[in-house]
Amino acid sequence: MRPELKEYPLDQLFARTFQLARKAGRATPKEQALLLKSVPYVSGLLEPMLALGAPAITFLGMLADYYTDLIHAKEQGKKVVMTTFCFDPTIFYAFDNLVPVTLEVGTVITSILWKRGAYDFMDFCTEVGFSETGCSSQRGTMGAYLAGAGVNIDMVAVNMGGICDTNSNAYSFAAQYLGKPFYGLDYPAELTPDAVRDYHHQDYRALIRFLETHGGGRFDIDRLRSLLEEKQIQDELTNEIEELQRLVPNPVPGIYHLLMYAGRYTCSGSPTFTRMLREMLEVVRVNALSGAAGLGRPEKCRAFLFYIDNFSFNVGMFDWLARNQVSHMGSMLSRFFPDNAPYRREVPGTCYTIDTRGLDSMIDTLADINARMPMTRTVRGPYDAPNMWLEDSLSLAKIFNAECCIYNGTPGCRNTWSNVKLIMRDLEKHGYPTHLVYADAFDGRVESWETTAMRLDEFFKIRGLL
Amino acid sequence: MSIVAGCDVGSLATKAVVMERRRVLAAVVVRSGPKPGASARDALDQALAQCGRSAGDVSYCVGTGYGREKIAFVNETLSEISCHAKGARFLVPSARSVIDIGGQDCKVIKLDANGGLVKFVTNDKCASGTGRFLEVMAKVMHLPVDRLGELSLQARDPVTLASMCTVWAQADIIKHINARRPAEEICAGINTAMANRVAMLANALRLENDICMTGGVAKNKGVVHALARILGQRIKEVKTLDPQLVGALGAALLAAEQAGKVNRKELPP
Amino acid sequence: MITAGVDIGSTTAKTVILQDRAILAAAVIPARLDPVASAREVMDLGLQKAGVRQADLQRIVGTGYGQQQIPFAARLESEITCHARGAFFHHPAARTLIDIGGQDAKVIKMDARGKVVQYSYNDKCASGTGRFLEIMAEALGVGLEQMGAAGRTCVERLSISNQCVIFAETEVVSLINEEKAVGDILNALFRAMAHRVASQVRSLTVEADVLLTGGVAKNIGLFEALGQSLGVTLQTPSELDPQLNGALGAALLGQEG
Amino acid sequence: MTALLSQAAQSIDLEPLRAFKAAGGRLVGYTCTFLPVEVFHAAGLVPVRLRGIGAESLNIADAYYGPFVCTFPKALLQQVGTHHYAFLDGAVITGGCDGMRRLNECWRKLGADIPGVLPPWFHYFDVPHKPEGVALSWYQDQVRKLIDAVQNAFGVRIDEEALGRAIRQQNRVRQKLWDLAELRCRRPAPISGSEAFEALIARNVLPPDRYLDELDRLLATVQNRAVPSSDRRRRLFVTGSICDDLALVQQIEAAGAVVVGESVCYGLRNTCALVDESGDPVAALSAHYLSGSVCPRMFGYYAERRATITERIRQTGAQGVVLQNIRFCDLHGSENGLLERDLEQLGVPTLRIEKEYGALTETGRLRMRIEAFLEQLEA
Repeated sequence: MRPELKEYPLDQLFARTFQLARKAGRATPKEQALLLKSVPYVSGLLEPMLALGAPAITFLGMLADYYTDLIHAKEQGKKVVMTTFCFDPTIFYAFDNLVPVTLEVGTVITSILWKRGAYDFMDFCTEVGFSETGCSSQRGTMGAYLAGAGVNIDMVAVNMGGICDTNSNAYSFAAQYLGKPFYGLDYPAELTPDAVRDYHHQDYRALIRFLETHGGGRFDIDRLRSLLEEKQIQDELTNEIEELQRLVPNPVPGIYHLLMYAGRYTCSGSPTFTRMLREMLEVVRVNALSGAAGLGRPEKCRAFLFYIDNFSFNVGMFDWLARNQVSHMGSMLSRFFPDNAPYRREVPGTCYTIDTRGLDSMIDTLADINARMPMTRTVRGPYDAPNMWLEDSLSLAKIFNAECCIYNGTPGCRNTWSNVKLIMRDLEKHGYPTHLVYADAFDGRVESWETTAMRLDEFFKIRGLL
Repeated sequence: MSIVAGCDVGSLATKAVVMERRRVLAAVVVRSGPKPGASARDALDQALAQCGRSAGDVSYCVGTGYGREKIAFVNETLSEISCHAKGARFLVPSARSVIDIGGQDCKVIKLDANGGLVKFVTNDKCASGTGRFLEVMAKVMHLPVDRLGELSLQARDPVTLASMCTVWAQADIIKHINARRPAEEICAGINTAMANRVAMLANALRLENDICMTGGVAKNKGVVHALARILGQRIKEVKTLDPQLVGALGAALLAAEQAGKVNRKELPP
Repeated sequence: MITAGVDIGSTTAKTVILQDRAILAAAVIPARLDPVASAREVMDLGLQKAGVRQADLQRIVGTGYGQQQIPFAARLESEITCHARGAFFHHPAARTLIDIGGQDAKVIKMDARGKVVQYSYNDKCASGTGRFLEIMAEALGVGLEQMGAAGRTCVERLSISNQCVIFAETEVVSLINEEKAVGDILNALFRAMAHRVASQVRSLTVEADVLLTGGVAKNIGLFEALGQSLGVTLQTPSELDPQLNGALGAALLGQEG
Repeated sequence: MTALLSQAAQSIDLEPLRAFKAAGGRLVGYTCTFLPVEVFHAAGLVPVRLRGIGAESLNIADAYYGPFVCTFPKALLQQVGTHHYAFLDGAVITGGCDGMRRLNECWRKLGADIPGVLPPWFHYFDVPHKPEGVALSWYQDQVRKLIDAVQNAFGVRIDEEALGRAIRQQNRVRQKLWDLAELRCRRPAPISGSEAFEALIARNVLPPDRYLDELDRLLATVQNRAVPSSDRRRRLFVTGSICDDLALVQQIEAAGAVVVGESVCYGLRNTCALVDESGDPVAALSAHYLSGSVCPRMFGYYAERRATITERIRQTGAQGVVLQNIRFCDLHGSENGLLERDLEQLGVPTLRIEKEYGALTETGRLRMRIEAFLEQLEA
């Protein structure tokens, strides 16, 4: 890594950028232009974000708070927990002294906002011994924390084995490299048997003991209850948005998926996240009433992304879909399986219920939620087993009336690349034209966006979708 | 007067250096033919002819490089790592690090204060940090490979290559050509991509100053400058000898050491 | 009606000029640095051979890597569509088409009416593409045209395994250094490349007739190795230079409006 | 050296397996160190650890697995697809890592496409990613489920007594392998690394009775072998990702070194301790096999693994360590990065090598690295 990069703390840059962006959202156009000038690192992508209006501005503010809390954690006597996107952070907020930092979210932000993408941090991981073929979604910011160009973390707690080796491996490497305690929740290959449920619940309790031991803080039951109650509201709002997404045309703007899951990965249970969802629902309702598509143009096709939907460098994938009048019907990252989701009928008996009656029921709830996080639920077992990748993809594609499926991921993902050819064959058999993107969603050096876009053009045209 | 020789049979070029008392008498580079033994013979014969000596004058010869096993006339073979380290230290006595980029290999070598080999890394993962990368790219650009360096120094706004892979990067280059980006900017992009890749290997060893660069690619100023910038360290250039010859030079120096040992043994007490 | 198809690839530029459904002329040139120049040059050559003027052409359809750079193309079509169209024209029984170009290998499955059902590109790593052979030909000092026949059979069965073109080249250099016979090395290369392409075809399931097009279809060594690896008898156009298939398809699409 | 051990290390098709099969015996393939093989021994079955050696291309496997996946499971699937494992009566897949656990789906789909390559019994063995707490009892349940499944599939009975016998027999094997390891610690070593590695690999594929005989013979030969009084060869230790590639050890030794120990799958790994012979055999097996000190798939247990490896390096008197991994094996790729840092801090030089699996490796490039490493150790 270039020596000068180690001099700028990454999370401080995030905090400053988002603080300014929040201000810019409230400013007049003239003030806005002036403010944007003072964030030289961003590659001009804040502008289109601001153009999205209220929900995006709330989102930027939410991230400003998230990173501000992070950089002030130490002076407030708090401990920083490094975690992964597929881990619900509610439990950290239920402690009085824990602040989470989610690597993947940082990677996406870095690659979207920074001119040089997250390459320097990725390469730094390799320089200190981490495998270069490991998942780029962690490497993108892990390098900053390993290099000391980020806040000092105190411990690592993640969803691990059974879901994604390369992800677990990155966190286990980071913990070891930095000499910090590590706890990984483990997941058997099945989801629904009682024994598995029991496993989740017991393992989760051991996690809480770990957080108590190494954080030294207090776990507050009232705080947990109010967080879960807020989560309940958030789930209901999300469900309403998703219910409306079934309409033709789909009134939900595609980029909302990114804001919704990024919010959930970082700020689950926070009132700001609730506000963002309300603002989104308002926009979606207006669209639905007027029969307008969330695309901002007439809808010509509906695509389901059966893995990841973001694309490095820019929001290329969302952008491409919108420009070509293709509605984004969600990805694996944007499904959480609460028991009132519109797709619950398609996946009976596999969703979670929020139960705030007592401490035990709340902990069980958290464990159940965590066991259904993106990837944790879907790719833990054989892809063709009940409730796994194929069934989930088919049910979601069906309920949202998708007309085609797209795989977009990262070469670091051994788990999906080991069976993506098989699931593609099955999706095709079920009548879904299916496209395989060979790019890296976080590292533009693997395949250029132009090539990816050219292949998308070709796919939609040749398969008669556009 | 007895002389020593070093012979380095690389994948693309074969090099021979003839020395007498730590002084280079002759040095030759020939293109590697299909028979490495024959290429080596040819290179050494040319070098001997250059300094007017014959094969019988050579008291000790060390072979190195990919084809070293096939050289019939050597007394001993040693790896390129040892030879490059030796040669580099001879030319730049303060060198603690050597970056050698050959046709199909990239090696980063760390030395102690006495020139002893401490550690080395090579490119196992990807071929994009090798001379071949530059050759393939130059071919796409319809340029001779030795023009890449000087051209790139004139670039103001280098292109960024999206792909690191030697083969896929070609598609990128074509894209930039089609977008009518000036040749020097594309060349600079190629050199920077190469330097980034090499820097990753180099950083893994936490290199110490002085850094010396050897191998054919060291002649490409664009790569050398980019690499120095990325590493944030100065790179000492080899000025007195073609950097491609450093491996053969090191082999000759090691031959001289061996010859010395042999001679001492032969002398009566 | 006279139409032309122009296919600007990464290594060659091709054109086919059709009058109704008959080929008036065809031309292939090595790609120039400037794709606009390639397009112009190959078009002029084609027109000259056909003895017509550009004004006589009712429609010019462009395809290939450099299609955006064909200033005179009235319409652009993807390579997949063009190749499928070309194949259906000269080999209507083809259900699987393998086209190996300079930068990529395409497998296209078609129905009885020539419609594209599914298609795929090669997995990352270019060891199944024309560029692979070019680089190897250079490493071995063998002409591209001669290499097919030279590596058709082997005396000693060697193996080349690396999927990275450059590392595979290192393997070739090692084999040269071991003084292995060029024919045996070539044969090993063909098998390695055939295996890469075969696995790509298998991902979509193989259905006869299987047609091979692209410049490498003329390489007899590879042609046979691929047939063997797939366990099928490959077909290739007999009347047409197989690397013209894309340009032919483009010209045919021009005929169809 | 015994011819059978050597053959077993280099071939899938082995005479003792053929003979066992011809006499009505049944063979079960398996894929991972975390599987308690005693269960099969107790059932009178012979477990055969699956290998991809000899696969010259991946033209079948690549149609199922995607790119960016390690060549070990691919080579294995290729051998399955080319009928090299047609002799299996059953197979157990274990979620060792993501690539290996997907062998489950890839093999089943391959079986649907190519008749005769899917054995009649096909079982998935779910191993947790940590050795303690709820994970341990889960693992015990999995072992019980495996026992039930084997009993049902093969119409056999596996009782405590049979399990006890199998454990005692494997403990004898373990003991002898430690004797062998101790011999290698002698200076100079009376046995080459290649010869010892053959014996280690063979353990995974031969019927246990035959194997014990061969091992005894080997030990007797080596114990009585005359060794030169001095040995200038450098002593190396090999660790990292899965390795049943005898050629790698041979190549290292051809460069003028002697491999005095290795911690790799197929090697000594899971024989660190003996299985408790008293009490409930399932509990004893579980405690033994579910270990954090064996494989980086057990996330968060690096310190245990490092301790085991450094101790063995110390015992063997190795002067350098070769950290090898197959390309795309991130688990070992990263662990090797940590080991490189930590071993060098202890003054042990290391060489990191990334390569393809087995025969797919390009050896010319490898040779230069090994030779240079030995020259580094000389300096």
